[in-house]
Amino acid sequence: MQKVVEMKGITKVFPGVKANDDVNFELLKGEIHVLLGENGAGKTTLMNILYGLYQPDAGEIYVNGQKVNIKSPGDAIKLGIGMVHQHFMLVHNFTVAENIVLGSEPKKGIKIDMQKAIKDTKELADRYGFKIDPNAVIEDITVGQQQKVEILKALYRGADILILDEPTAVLTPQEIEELGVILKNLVKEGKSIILITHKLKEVMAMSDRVTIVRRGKVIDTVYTKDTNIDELAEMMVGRKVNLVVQKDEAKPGKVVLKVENISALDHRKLPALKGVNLEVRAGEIVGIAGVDGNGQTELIEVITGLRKPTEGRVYINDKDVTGKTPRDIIEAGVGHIPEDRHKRGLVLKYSLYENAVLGNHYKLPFAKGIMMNYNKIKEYARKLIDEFDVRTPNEEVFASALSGGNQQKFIAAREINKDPELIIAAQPTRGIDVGAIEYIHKRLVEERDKGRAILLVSLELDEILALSDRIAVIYDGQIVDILDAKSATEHELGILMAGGTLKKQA
Amino acid sequence: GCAKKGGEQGGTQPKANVKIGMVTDQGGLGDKSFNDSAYEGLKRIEKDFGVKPDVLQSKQQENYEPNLTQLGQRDDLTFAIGFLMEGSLKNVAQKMPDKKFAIIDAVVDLPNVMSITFKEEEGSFLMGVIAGKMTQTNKVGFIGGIDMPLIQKFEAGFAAGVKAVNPQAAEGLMNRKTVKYAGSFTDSNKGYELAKALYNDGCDVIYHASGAVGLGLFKAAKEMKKWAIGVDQDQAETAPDFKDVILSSMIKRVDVGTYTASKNLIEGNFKAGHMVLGLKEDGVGYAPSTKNNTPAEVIAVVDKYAQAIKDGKIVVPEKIEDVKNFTAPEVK
Amino acid sequence: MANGSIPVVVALLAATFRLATPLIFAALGGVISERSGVVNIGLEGIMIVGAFFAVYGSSLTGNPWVGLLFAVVSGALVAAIHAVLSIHLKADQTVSGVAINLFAGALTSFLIFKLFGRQGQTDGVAALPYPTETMAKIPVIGPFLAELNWFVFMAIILVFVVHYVLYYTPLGLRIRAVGEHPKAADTLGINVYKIRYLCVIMSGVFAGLGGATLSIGVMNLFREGMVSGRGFIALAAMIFGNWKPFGATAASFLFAFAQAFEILAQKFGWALPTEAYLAFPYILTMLALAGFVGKTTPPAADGVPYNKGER
Amino acid sequence: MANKNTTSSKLRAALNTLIFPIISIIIAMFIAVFFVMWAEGENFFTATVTLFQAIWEGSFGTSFSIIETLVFVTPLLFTGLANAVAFKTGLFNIGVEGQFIMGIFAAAAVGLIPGIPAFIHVPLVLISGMLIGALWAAIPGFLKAKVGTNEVINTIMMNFIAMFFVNYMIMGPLNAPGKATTPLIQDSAKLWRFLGETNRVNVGLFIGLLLVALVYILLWKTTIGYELRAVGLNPHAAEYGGISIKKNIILAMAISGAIAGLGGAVHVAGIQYQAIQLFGFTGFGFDGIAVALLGKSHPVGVLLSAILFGALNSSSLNLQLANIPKDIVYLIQAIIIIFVAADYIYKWIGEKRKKEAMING
Ligand SMILES: Nc1ncnc2c1ncn2[C@@H]1O[C@H](COP(=O)(O)OP(=O)(O)OP(=O)(O)O)[C@@H](O)[C@H]1O
Ligand SMILES: Nc1ncnc2c1ncn2[C@@H]1O[C@H](COP(=O)(O)OP(=O)(O)OP(=O)(O)O)[C@@H](O)[C@H]1O
Ligand SMILES: [Mg+2]
Ligand SMILES: [Mg+2]
Repeated sequence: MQKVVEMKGITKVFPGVKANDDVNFELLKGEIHVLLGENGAGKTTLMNILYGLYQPDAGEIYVNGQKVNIKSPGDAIKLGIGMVHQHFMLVHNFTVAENIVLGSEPKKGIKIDMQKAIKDTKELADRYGFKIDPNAVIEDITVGQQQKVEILKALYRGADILILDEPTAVLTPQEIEELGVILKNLVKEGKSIILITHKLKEVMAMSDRVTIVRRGKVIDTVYTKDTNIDELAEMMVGRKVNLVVQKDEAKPGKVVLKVENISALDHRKLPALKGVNLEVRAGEIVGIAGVDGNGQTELIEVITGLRKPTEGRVYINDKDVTGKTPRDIIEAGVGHIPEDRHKRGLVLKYSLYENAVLGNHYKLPFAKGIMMNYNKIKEYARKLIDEFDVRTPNEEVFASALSGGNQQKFIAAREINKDPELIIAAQPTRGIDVGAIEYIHKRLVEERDKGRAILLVSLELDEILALSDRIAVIYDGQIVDILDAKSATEHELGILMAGGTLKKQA
Repeated sequence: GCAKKGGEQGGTQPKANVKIGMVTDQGGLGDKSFNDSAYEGLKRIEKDFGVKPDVLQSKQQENYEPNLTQLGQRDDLTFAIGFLMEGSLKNVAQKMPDKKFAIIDAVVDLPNVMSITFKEEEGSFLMGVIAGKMTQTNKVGFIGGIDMPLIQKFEAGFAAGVKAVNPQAAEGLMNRKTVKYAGSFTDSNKGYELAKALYNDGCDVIYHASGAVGLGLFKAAKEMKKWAIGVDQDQAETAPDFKDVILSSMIKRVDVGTYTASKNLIEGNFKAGHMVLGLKEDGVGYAPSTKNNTPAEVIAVVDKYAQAIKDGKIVVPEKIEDVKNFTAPEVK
Repeated sequence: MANGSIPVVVALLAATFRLATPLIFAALGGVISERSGVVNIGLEGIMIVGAFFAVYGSSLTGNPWVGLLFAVVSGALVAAIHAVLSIHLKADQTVSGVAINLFAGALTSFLIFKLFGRQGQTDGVAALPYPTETMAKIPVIGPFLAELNWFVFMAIILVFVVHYVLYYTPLGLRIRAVGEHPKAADTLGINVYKIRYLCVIMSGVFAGLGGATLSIGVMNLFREGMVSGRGFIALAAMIFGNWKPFGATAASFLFAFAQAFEILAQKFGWALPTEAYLAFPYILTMLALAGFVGKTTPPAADGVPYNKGER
Repeated sequence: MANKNTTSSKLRAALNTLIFPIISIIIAMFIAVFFVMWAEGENFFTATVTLFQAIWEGSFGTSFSIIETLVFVTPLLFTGLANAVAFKTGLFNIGVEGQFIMGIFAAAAVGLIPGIPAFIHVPLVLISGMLIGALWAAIPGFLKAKVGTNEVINTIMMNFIAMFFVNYMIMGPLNAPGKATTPLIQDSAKLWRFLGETNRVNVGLFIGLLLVALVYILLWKTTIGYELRAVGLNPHAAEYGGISIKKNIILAMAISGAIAGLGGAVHVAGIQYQAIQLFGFTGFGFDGIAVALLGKSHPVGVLLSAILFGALNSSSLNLQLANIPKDIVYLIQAIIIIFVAADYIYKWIGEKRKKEAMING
């Protein structure tokens, strides 16, 4: 088969790290090729080089057999390369059509031909069966739709080689399935696809070949049909990984969190929660399953005091904490692993030790009066780092210097060590590799067993099913059903998450 | 009130053995006002006696004291130009009792300080007479830089002068409806707008005491073909582009002050104390270029009033409040 | 002499337009620069430089249109310093802007001395000719038009031009994208640095025009202190107007109107201290902002240097 | 062992941060030399000698110039620190100028009250300056926190309002008849001029130095500073951590304003002894922005850059006596800031070296 892309001896150095070390990679025409590796293995870097965002320090690239020099994304686009980035590259206050045509706008005189842009977008979306309103503003549409916009962007530019960097991290199972179909169709049209993902099930389902990278080096390239999940995990991490969560029967105790008839508005002042009722008991994990944007974020914000509800009450240990400040709620015994670690979880330009006490910084032994005790704080930070095996040179570096997985472990360490009665874990493993996932899952179950109440919010059904004792499904701002995790199936959850009911079937 | 060059008889005399310095205020050299004028007096001293002046310009209020100190140490006589330096000069002069100092526009009562002030109201009175006579709309205006006593002296004298010859035209000045302050001495654009507003309001002659703000007045006058009156120096000469709209300028002879004080020092008869320069002393007056745009008969009236003031028959008010009760005696 | 008083309303309106003009230019400059993601607090300094070189150009050639050209070019050059510092050298954009303000004041003061052999202010030069008489002949609005100057028209036209470019052309789409999410623009083959250079330099052109308005539009010379903080007011107008051309223009008009009104109000003879009149435009702006405008949102990447090699 | 390592690396880091500004200063001076050559038609050598000599003598060369340098350093310490505190909280307080002016007013007014013993009067004057500065800054802080209006606009506006207000007070209720000033404050309100009454340097300098330490402690050793900086760096995370954004915005502005107002009060009580009619802004507030930025908003950096700015300002006197245009001083200041702002060049060179080492190694 024809090699559409060939990367030879690629080396890329960032201050302090060799992100790619003499990497060889090839993509065949019409294949779906997965790049697999731990966080920080160098996958994104390699693809950014192919897309012209980074310049390699050594190595050569061939596209369709021709040696090329890709100096900018513009060059890559001309070579028919399109990329969907790990962090979406969408202008949030532009419309879908504007985002799609940006950089290669249809013109009428000196003016943008917006009509044509909208028409083209519509046609393109229809061709691939995407339901997308070209006039919708990005910040108003779901992540799944944003993902499609990203794909359309690449297709609009006539890409034959499509790079997708962790496209499934934020999608629902249905959306992932849809994406799988889309990719198959694209391949049928003769396009070639590079896919980066941490989800081994997808790898097995979607790909033809897999290239595994570790610490900037290629470990191997294998045919998907010749391998299995456990083998992939082992190659990726370099050790055996336990992919199944071990847990015993839950022993629920008293009610720790009680949410009564909560309603709230979202940041655009539209109703996001419409009378939510929920209870979490000590010693159990309650998972909230739902498609992104159905009120999960708002629910957590209301419970943690970051958002004022318009109606309803929240009780923690029978104490009414409705409308209290985040500090009051932390003091009431709530630990919170936030869904967006960069926005909420960390002050990236604070050292790790400063981040270690965020939320507790004013309390003994970290502060006495207004004076902080940095010796105690550093000692505490070192304890967190040791206990959770956070990979960092020391506690003095900025939080921004850590990889996402290590940042996540650090946040989990901090929140769990607050010794809270209720732990709210929102997307606790988003975008992190299997090694780190394994650890965080283990810790959450341990905390449950110590008698803590845990509210888990995740878009990953696997995670919900693996960890939860009870599963609440949220749809359109309401809890539509609560299932026992032991008997719940992915299929049932999928129906509920899409707004359907189980009663009729039963 | 014509200015005559003082002390020209000497030519190039042997170099006098004294050192003279001056400290400008924030307006600095190039202000076309008292700093420039003061410097002019010293340049004449240089020409006549060969004494080259040291000049230090002050960018901030805080510069006054070190500047004065520095020159006080170097020079025999140091001028502080501007009333804002009063406090600083007092401190410095006390520190150096054996050195001589002089201050313009303020009074510092020390044995080694000569204070030179001007009767701006007298010169402004003459401008008022011209304005009062020249106005056809019977409405005249005044533009001040910053609303404060020194500038109010100009305003009061001007209003009194207008009142003397044209009481109706003085109405707007006395109730301050045709008086505007820019809140600045540098914002010429503001001056332009203030002047346009006054002219549009029916004024046809405007007098200013507002530094560079007045440049905007001239521009507006030129555009609208109205009259303006300058201040401090003969502005028909220093701003020649506008000479055809400048009726006259109230000249404040700071140069006479600095020249006289310096000459006294050189000739060994420097005396501390308060020197008040009014019309009589030739310290204020109207510009030579007045004759270009102002009819001779008006100038004749001005001269008569000038004489009356010199003779003490008219005492020009310094404060705006006093203008209301001011009535000029009939001048023959 | 001529005696053509005009109605108060016309005078007030005309004064508002004239006073707004330099602010509009500079505020538009600010909009362009910040829309591309580069904060420009050096507007004041660029106005000063533009004002000076307008006069210098006019004085060199006797032709005020050349002065205009000088203002534009000098503004662009000073802005280019800001561009190099903040785009390529990734300087803190506030630092760079502050430096430019300091630099401009000192440089022009120095150049007056060097090029005009004077201190404090330049000689008078030919100002931009404005056909007042011809304008006055236009029916109905003639008396109003006669009160303006060429810069007023230029400013108004440019507001529409900038609005059109920003919102209806590919370039505008790209500028806004670069200011919101430079990386996204980069991944689509848009040269972020080029767009930012263009915008910052254009902001210099505009602020230079604003300066020229003061020196050869209204006046015919340059005087130290002539710009008097208008660059900062323009900055405020830009924020007030939510980083939009029409918004910034409206804010400039509001401020100018308050100032025109202040000038007019001094004649009402109210028993207020002069300083109360002088403070009026500033107080009004604060009240309007707090009362009607409230929160304004800058472009997301405003002030953030773009580093190709970073995420 | 590990401890020793970190101290020496800290020292090296401190040296590194110092090296760039020093190189910048040197480059800026040499650029200034060209302006001098141009202005004076001198050759490079004489121009260099004249300029460097004048600047040195005018700033540190004589006891008089050292004293005057310190006189200029003092207000810049306050306005620099005031700006730094705001920057650290992610705010841009262009209004330090206005808050400084309000401090001047407060001190000039409170200083007039007769019959108070000095040990009460001096603190009273200083506290009134702090309070009014804090209040003046808290207004835009409050508006930002509650209404969301941008503090940059409001502080710009309030600078002008402060100037007009204070001018009104000077010419109106507080006027010394016939003068454009307030009367001199009582002796009991004056700050001690420790080198004798005729040398203007006063204990205000030590108050400023003390404040450098206090601001450092405030920002890096207290919970208040922890919260302020967190809000400045990431308000969302701060909120998540139970830190009130609104409270801290107002607090930061008030602290910044209090420091600025204290600076104004110290200026009156130590230097001016009265408020003098303002023909324009004092400039200390705006210079404070440059001082803070040059000092990377770190108190110690502020101290060093205040000394640099103070020295340059005070040397303008000697420059003029050497017939060098006074504007050279401000050109030098501007160019220094430009070069310091461009410190990325140095970083870039450093990183490039490291990278080469890695690829080859
Ligand atoms: N812009 C950058 N600046 C500095 N270092 C970087 C940069 N981008 C990547 N790196 C380094 O390169 C290494 C590879 O990063 P990369 O983003 O390619 O990892 P990845 O395999 O995509 O990880 P993930 O699964 O988390 O997305 C990282 O360890 C990091 O140290
Ligand atoms: N700007 C940067 N400078 C230096 N190193 C960086 C930078 N950004 C990331 N890194 C490094 O990149 C590595 C992986 O980072 P990366 O952001 O890809 O992790 P991640 O798991 O993908 O996190 P996220 O979920 O935030 O994307 C880490 O080792 C980190 O040190
Ligand atoms: Mg990646
Ligand atoms: Mg990642």
